[in-house]
Amino acid sequence: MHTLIVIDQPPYGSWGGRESLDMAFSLAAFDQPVSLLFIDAGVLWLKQGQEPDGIYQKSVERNLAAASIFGVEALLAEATACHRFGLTDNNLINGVTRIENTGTTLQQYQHVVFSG
Amino acid sequence: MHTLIVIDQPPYGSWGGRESLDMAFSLAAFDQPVSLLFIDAGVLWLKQGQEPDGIYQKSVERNLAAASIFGVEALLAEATACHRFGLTDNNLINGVTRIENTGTTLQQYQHVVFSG
Amino acid sequence: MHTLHIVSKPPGNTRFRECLGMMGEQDALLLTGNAVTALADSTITLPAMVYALQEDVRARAIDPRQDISGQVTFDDMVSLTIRAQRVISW
Amino acid sequence: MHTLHIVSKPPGNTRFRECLGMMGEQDALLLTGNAVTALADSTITLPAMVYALQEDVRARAIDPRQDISGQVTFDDMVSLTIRAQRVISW
Amino acid sequence: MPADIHTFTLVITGAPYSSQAPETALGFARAVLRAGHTIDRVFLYGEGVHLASSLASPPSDETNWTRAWGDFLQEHSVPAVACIASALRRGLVNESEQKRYQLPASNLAAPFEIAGLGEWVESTIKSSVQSSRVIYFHGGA
Amino acid sequence: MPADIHTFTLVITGAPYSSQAPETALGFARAVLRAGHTIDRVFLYGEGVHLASSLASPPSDETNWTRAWGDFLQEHSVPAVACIASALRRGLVNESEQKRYQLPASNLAAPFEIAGLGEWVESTIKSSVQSSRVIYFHGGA
Repeated sequence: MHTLIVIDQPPYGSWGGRESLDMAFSLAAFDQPVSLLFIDAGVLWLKQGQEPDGIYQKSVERNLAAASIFGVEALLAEATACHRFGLTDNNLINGVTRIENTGTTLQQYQHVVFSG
Repeated sequence: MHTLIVIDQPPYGSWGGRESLDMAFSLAAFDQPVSLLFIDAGVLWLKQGQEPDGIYQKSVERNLAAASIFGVEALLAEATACHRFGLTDNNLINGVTRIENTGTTLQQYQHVVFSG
Repeated sequence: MHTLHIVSKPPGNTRFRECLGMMGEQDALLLTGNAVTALADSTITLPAMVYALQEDVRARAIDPRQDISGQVTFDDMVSLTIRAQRVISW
Repeated sequence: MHTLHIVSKPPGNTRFRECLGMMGEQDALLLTGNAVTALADSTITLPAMVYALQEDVRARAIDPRQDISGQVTFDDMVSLTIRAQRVISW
Repeated sequence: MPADIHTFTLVITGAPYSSQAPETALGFARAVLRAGHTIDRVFLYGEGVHLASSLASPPSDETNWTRAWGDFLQEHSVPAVACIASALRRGLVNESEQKRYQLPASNLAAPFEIAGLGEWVESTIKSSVQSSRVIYFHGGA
Repeated sequence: MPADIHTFTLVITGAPYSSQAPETALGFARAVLRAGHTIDRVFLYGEGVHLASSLASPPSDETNWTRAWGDFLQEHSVPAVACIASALRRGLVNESEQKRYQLPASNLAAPFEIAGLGEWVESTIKSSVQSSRVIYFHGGA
């Protein structure tokens, strides 16, 4: 059973996104198929060049770039949200698949989860 | 100096509105002029007939109906939000003043506060 | 019913709008907590199959729309989660 | 500047929209935390006087729009709160 | 187990006194047992871990949700687990974490326990069976 | 006091590890003192009271905001107060509240104190003077 974990908030302002990643990495650690879907302002997690040292947080960019190594099957991003926030091939981290119809994507997973 | 405390969330789903009322009643207890402004879904705090026993909470309707006795100068409600949520003279609690232009109202208070 | 979507956030929350935008035609919506205020919100178009937790509706003195599927108890909510092929909480 | 409006919530939050709707013409907007994502959001029209906390902008790799008043440090933020006749946090 | 008996895992991510999540989840949990189904586990995640605080002292005319949940869990022998990563960040610790991190006190209410996300993964794996469900209760802000 | 010296009250309503409010407020507080102004009080309200928990134990590579704020407050002798009503509901108590409510422990970190909304009202009254400001730091969700 494939789990889809959805992130819809920007990075760093709250801990929900980090706790979503923890869920994804835990499933992957137990060899359970899991993918991440970024929608709305959540797509900003996928932008290159994040430098959160100044707000005393760790960058999540490296974790996400290493997601496939950890066993996360796919990083999916809502195409319209990417367009809205100026995310293009040039500034998205590697390994992101943009999807046009999130509703259709959602239908494909038995287990769809928000962290909070 | 008159304080305006603004409530923009529906009742009972979170504690922010209650903590806004606590702020208003505290100012009033120290004889400081204070009014409450309800905007957006926050106007639902002002509806008659709330029965939160089933969700194990106390009704805030009585507190609000007694606001002027506690020294709160005015209960202001955004007129367009009242219209949106079907609030009329027949189902609003007593003592509510509907205002057309919240921006203009906001300009009149030196101290404008959200509880969270 | 294919999927039961449970929403607890008010209709102005982005999560509520995301849910409405991604629901399938065979899906049902269950409103809990502050989400029941959507029943009173004239700016919101709800899908055909909508349920709302009765105690949350009563708490907020919401007049349910005539056209919705109805108020449910927690017992009904349990049945809905079993009848659904899957459940998503927003 | 008459009022300094400090917003910490992202542009999809109702609070952000309420702030934009109630700002006066002499007012300035200061974006902190997740609110800085409004600078990258092509669906948001920001007022003339907009500031954003530099460290929050950098954290999120936001490319600031050319037309905004600029990124500010915490030192600048203190000055802004003093220059303003009043400050509202949303 | 007859085919019409279902097993539920409840995940609570909203805190009491900030959200209705613990209340909605408890109403649901009672209805699950009333209908003859079972609850294999309650999992607290994110803000939800605050439900397990032994120090919450709401005014006497408000419900103490830690106690209401604790009574329910004990009466029905339902295990409840707070995620350790969420709990440590938010200042929710049992005696063993108190010792490990040399903290001045512990504040985990019985019968809640602290464990890793593995417990949630286990429930997720189980829910691939048709007679099993994981239901999430989020905050309402 | 010269006319260009201002007095600030900071009100924090967002919790650490759920919001950036404590971080933004601390950056602002440091800049206030750097500019020669004063902070008469920090007031924690709502979710913000969690900042005063002595039991928060984030991973070693994350900032401990209770400690960072505690160090700042002590170094500059700035008083910080958690609202008693918010604190009791959310399980944040000092020794005297522990005794009063017969609780198993207390978890208020030094130098934070617990007091009523009267402290906030006092700051609000003071802020009617032109050289005084109350600045709120809310959560970002």
